[in-house]
Amino acid sequence: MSARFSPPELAGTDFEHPLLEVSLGPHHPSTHGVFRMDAALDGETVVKLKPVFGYLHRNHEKIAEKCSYLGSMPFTDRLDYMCSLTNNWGYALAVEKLTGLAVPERAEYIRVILGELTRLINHSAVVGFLLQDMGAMGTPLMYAFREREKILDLFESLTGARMMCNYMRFGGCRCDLPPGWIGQARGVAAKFPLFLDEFEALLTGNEILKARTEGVGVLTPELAVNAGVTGPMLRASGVNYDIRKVDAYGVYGRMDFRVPLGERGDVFDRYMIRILEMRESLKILDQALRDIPDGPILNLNAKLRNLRPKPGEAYGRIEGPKGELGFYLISDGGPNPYRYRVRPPSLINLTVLEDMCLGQTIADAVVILGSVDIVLGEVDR
Amino acid sequence: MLNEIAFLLCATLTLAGAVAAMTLRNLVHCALCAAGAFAGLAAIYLQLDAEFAGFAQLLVYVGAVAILIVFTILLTRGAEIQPAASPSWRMGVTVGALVTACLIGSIAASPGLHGSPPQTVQAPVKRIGEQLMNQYVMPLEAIGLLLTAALLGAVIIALREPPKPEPPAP
Amino acid sequence: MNGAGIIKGLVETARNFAGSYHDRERLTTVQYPEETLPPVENARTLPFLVYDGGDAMAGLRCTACMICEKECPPQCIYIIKDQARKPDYMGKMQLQPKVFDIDMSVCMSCGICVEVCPFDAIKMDQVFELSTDDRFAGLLFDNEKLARPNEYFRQLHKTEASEVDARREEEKRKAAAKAAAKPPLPGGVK
Amino acid sequence: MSGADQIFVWIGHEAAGWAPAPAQPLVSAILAIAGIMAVFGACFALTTVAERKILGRMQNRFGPNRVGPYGLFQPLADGVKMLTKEDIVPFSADKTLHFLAPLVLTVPVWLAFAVLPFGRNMSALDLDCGVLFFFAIGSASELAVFMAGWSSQNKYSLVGAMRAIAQMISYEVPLVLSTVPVLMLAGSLSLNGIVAAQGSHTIGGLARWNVFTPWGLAGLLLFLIAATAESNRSPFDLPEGESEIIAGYLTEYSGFKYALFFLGEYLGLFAVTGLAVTLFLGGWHAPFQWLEWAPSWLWFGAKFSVLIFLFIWARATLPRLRLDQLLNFSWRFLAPLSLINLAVAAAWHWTGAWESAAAAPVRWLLCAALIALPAHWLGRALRGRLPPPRKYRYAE
Repeated sequence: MSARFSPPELAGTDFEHPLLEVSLGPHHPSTHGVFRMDAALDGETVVKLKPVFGYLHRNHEKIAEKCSYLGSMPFTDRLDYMCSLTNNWGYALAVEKLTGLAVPERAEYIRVILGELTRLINHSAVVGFLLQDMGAMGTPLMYAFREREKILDLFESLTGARMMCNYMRFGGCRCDLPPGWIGQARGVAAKFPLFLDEFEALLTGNEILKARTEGVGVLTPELAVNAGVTGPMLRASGVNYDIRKVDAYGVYGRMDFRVPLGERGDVFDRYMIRILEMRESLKILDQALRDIPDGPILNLNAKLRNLRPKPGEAYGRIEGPKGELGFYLISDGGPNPYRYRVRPPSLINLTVLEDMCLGQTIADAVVILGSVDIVLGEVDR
Repeated sequence: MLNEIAFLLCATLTLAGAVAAMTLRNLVHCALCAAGAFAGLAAIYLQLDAEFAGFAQLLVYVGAVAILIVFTILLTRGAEIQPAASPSWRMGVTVGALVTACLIGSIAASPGLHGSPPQTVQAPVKRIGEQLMNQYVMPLEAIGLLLTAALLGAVIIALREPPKPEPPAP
Repeated sequence: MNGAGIIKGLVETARNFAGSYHDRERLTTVQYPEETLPPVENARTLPFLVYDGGDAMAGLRCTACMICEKECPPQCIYIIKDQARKPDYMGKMQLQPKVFDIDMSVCMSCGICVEVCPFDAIKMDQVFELSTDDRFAGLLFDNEKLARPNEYFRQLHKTEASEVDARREEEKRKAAAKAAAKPPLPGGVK
Repeated sequence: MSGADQIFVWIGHEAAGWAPAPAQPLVSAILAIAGIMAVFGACFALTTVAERKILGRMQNRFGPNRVGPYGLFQPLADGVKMLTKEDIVPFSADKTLHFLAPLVLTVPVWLAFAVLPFGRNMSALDLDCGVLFFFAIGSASELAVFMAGWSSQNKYSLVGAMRAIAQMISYEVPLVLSTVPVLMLAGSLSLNGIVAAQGSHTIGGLARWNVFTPWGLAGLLLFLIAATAESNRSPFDLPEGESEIIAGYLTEYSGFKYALFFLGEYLGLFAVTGLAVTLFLGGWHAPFQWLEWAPSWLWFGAKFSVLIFLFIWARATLPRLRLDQLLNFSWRFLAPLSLINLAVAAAWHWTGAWESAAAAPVRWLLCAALIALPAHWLGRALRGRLPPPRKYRYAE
């Protein structure tokens, strides 16, 4: 029994460099769930990497085609379980397009607030996970989770659940803000910059972090655009594409915020872009919490049950924390969608994994995977 | 009495390690047995009150040489070898015979065999250091130079242009 | 300077180390069995059935209309209608469930049953200590196990319960007024 | 000296005195061994729980606090868990080596404690070449790690073992080189001799610890960094980097064997920390003359705890390096710097006459500059030409 193992299809190709094939995952500590990377290594350098997914496939799309329109809403919570509210929003947007329902202004503001809070949760946790993959003992992750708790408390007092919120409805939101909620949210938003400063003091200048991330996993803008990469990953490569600006859905058109763009598209840029985006999110939060009007939260014509949209199709997309989250619906006039399709940003961002990992070491591959920001619930659906 | 037992143990360890290193099939086992033999030798030195030599033996042979051998085995090929006679076995036998002859010669010449009690040599570290730095400074420096040259040579041999990663397919 | 960033990071962790001893903002952990968080009014875990009055089975608001069963996304509700009817709070005769089972191991706490229920009969509970060693029978709740008095609902969701109670009072009053204005048909029941 | 200072020595003497005369040396040796094993065994248990609690606090959580008061009995619970776990040996493993590896790691590490002076008259073995003994014993751990990784027949284990050996060999060089100035200036390889050399006091009663000299300070830092790497602790925990190679060479170990590895690693850390205390921090001496009344072993323990805390602190803060960066850091920064430090120590030695109030600071600053400037340049060279600081554009 030899300690070396040459996989059949690779053996003999290059006698000088027998390749070591390792299967990272599906129960590897740092594949963010049940993801697998089949990597062929020369020493510790990755020469081939095949992402394998599907271990968490739950038949989301087919279930949604058998469910009523409302019934799929709680299932969308479970796509990207870190940011259930943005998933809700994407799906609600698609159904609203399909049915032509308008959303009252107050509901739009609530959606923006919740969406940006979700972005804060997601980005801070992702940076924490990235550092976890780099071996930082989870300290940044714990700090991120500490702040996440405070935001989750807000979610709980509004929607009744911390993670699986199931809050948005077609034509508005499920319930109005409880009294005092805005004040609490302002408090959280006011303290968040302190946490960001702390985070940056811990991480941004750290020489080890810089050494581990600079120049690692470079994604060129051309490749990013060609592969359909979206979200912070695309913007870290320097491409200006943010659906909040492009579509100006919700009331984002009224918000004053900027889109940070990276320079080199490496892991450090992806880290930094997320930090900067959080700061911009805080700006949006401030404006939305200041300007939120009174009024109804649900379109009076909205039907909860027995929604039967006219035959047609609609694609609703939002700038989720991970990228463009789209829902494509075809209605045949029945009570459930004829076709239901999710465009999961994680999955599509993951397709460039091999291109980023080639020529890097296996330790880098793990970090690059961490910087892609995947949630397997969304990748495998 | 205790001394004899300890010596026997150390000697057995050394010899058994050496024999095993020669006969075992698995190269990694051989290397580890060789390390055991080195350690046994160090123990014998220590038993003879030669602390410096004993610890240096441990540090250099177990800590560095054995690891080097192990590394070489892993970097060059798998641990299993085919039981085939080496083409240069005659050379090996010759060298072995020569070394054995030298050893027998020096053992036969040692005063211990001729009945005279072995004189105890006091060699504290300080004196070894002084001797090395005064009387034997030239040989020491020469050996140092040789080793440095060997190191540089090894680096040059090992230095190979890293294969450039292929550009990602468009 | 070399290592400046590392030293900055070390200072940050040291600050958190000290801070975790005196700053409740930093040490957010709640030591669960000894401490619990104050209940959140909107919080929801699993559904329960509301009843009025003293008798749980007689006072169930549920009319076995099957809407929740149909709408439940994971399909964890199972209802069989009873043949017998009973008067509801407005005096109208309504059906009642013979069997009302919820498989709590399947329920995903989305609360859609509550939203679609036209009779305010099913509401979300806030219990979370439900672990059992029998995951099939132990987590299949029947109507007896699901029934909770209206006071319990009032206790959990104060705002919602007072809204519901006011609405029901109003409807009851209207129904009574209607009944008083329109004398019952001679000889007619129902 | 106070009674408390020599209490352990006294107990040892008295206890050995009960034995018949010919057996006395043996009995006192056994007593010393038992003492060391008991103290550092307890220390191991305490450190595991203290580490988890400190890490927890640094990460804003409680850490273990369920077993016993303040979670102090956590190690007991861990021990019971470890011992009752199934001991799994992979089918294709080399069973003998798989079994031997934890022993080869743990046994020599215990030996290393023999030469450490824990207090006045409190070293089990006063060897003439104690430092050499220490490093010689330490070299066995590399073989143990290799045995563990290779015998497991697991790719992750093998990669972990290769990483571990590469790392240990690379960091042994700065580790040993950074101790050389101390040996040179103390003129002794004996740890007791080194402690004695740091025993005198200067103005104000400040002890003459090596760490108060520029080369000593630099040496301590170099030594600590190299020691972190030698004991495979974060940020140099690549051999076990759990996010990359699961648990490295420990992947296929469970139960008691895993516990032995764990024990061996911590003991290695303790030993090397004890050596750092002895070499640079004056051993068991008090920092000021007027503090010498406190028992010497207490001083040793205090310095030891502070250094252990430093290791835990670094672990809580820093991410892990990559293998090539790790090796570069050793060969291109630590090793040259420790050589330069040697020269600085020599300069310090030659300027030994500058003892006056005016000249002493000049000497200090000069030597400090001699080591600080190369450190700066080497750091620059290591990082390569820094790219211009990144600017992030904003799109409106």
